[in-house]
Amino acid sequence: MREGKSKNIFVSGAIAPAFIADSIEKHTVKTGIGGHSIFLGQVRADEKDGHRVSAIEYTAYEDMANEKMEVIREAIFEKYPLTCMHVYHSLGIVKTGELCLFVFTSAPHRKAAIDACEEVVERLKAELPVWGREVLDNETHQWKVNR
Amino acid sequence: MREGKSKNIFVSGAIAPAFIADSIEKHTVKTGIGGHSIFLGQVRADEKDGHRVSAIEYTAYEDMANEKMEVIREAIFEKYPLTCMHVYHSLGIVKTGELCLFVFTSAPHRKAAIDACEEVVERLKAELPVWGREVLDNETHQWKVNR
Amino acid sequence: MEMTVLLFGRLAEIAGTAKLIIPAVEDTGVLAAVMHERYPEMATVRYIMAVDRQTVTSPVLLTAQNSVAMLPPFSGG
Amino acid sequence: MEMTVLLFGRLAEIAGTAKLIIPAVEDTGVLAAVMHERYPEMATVRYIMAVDRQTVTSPVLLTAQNSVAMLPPFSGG
Repeated sequence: MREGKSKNIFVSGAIAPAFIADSIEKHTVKTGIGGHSIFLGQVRADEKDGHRVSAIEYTAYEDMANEKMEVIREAIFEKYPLTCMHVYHSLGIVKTGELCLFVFTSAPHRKAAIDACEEVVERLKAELPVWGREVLDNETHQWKVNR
Repeated sequence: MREGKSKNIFVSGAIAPAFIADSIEKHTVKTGIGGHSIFLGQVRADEKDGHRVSAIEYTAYEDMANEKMEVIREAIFEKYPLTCMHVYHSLGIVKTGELCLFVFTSAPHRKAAIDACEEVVERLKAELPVWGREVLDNETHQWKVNR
Repeated sequence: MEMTVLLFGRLAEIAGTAKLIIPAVEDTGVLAAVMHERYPEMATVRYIMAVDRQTVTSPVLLTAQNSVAMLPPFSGG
Repeated sequence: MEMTVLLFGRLAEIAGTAKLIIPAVEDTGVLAAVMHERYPEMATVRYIMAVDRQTVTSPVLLTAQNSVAMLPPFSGG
């Protein structure tokens, strides 16, 4: 993996539904596609010690995360007959109810798109150096723990 | 299952990306959701005996399909801890590159949303009385076969 | 007494209509025989029957009140 | 000779900065010891080190050219 060659998966703030619609729309011309699988992460208003999460502030080791994502992308394309794959992750503040992750896989047949999407979600949660700082409604915060 | 009580899953023609964006947007207020899984079926320009599919025309036994979908919905909600689930299927002509199926599941945690979405897609393809008539670019047609 | 038979997909194409009114028959087995006689091509097509929107796998008794449908293999999605 | 250490998540919070310039050390083991001495709270935090954007699980030699980072458990998505 050469440095500086990776796509940038990060976007500032929440991912807008209109952005997702645009991404979907762009695949109309790829008439070999039969199925798309999409995963969206949404910030949940969890309760922590009696206080409610009002937002998550994401930071990342961006260069490393983009390089890691490229490794994952190559492994996924080797494993599944995909037509394409797109991943976007928020940085900065994302409020509860807003979207922080958008994984989008497309393939001629549904099985590849569905399996690849799930695997990408699992791998990126485990492997990408990204951190979520949960902002609570009493102005304190705590670091998110993935389960 | 009482007759006439089922939701109608059918929409006329292709499913627009903007409609999908609207559906996603509506979930912003459901702050208990942590993940959404979406499957989209797209009409593929398959080659059949030297001719290319230019569209699929869908017909359905609508009352039966909606009742069956209600049975599937109840089974899925019993099996997975979901927040909500939406299914839309096209009727009539859907051109290649356009979307004919939209399955959308949401849950507090990703696993339930992802597994439920996949199971709904598999079940509806096997169990809903819907038929696709592939229109070929030489004006002939043939009946679609699910694999 | 008459009964209505709904036809879908290729079966509707063979019959040239999605809805047939035929003299009432006693069960789904007889119905199949009647249909095959009227539309011999139907005997060559794979299909199942639904009575009141439930698929049936063995012959069931019919009354004119039942809604009967002939369903080729599904191909939605 | 100096080296740069990138800090993330809770570790950046403990140090009050996301980037530290420290006198060069010979390997990641010594770096951890230096950091724990400077910020005792770091010794109580779970983290891994990355050298040139690759995580390392046992101590590796360092030069000032390496980019070193200390990474708490990931929690993206």
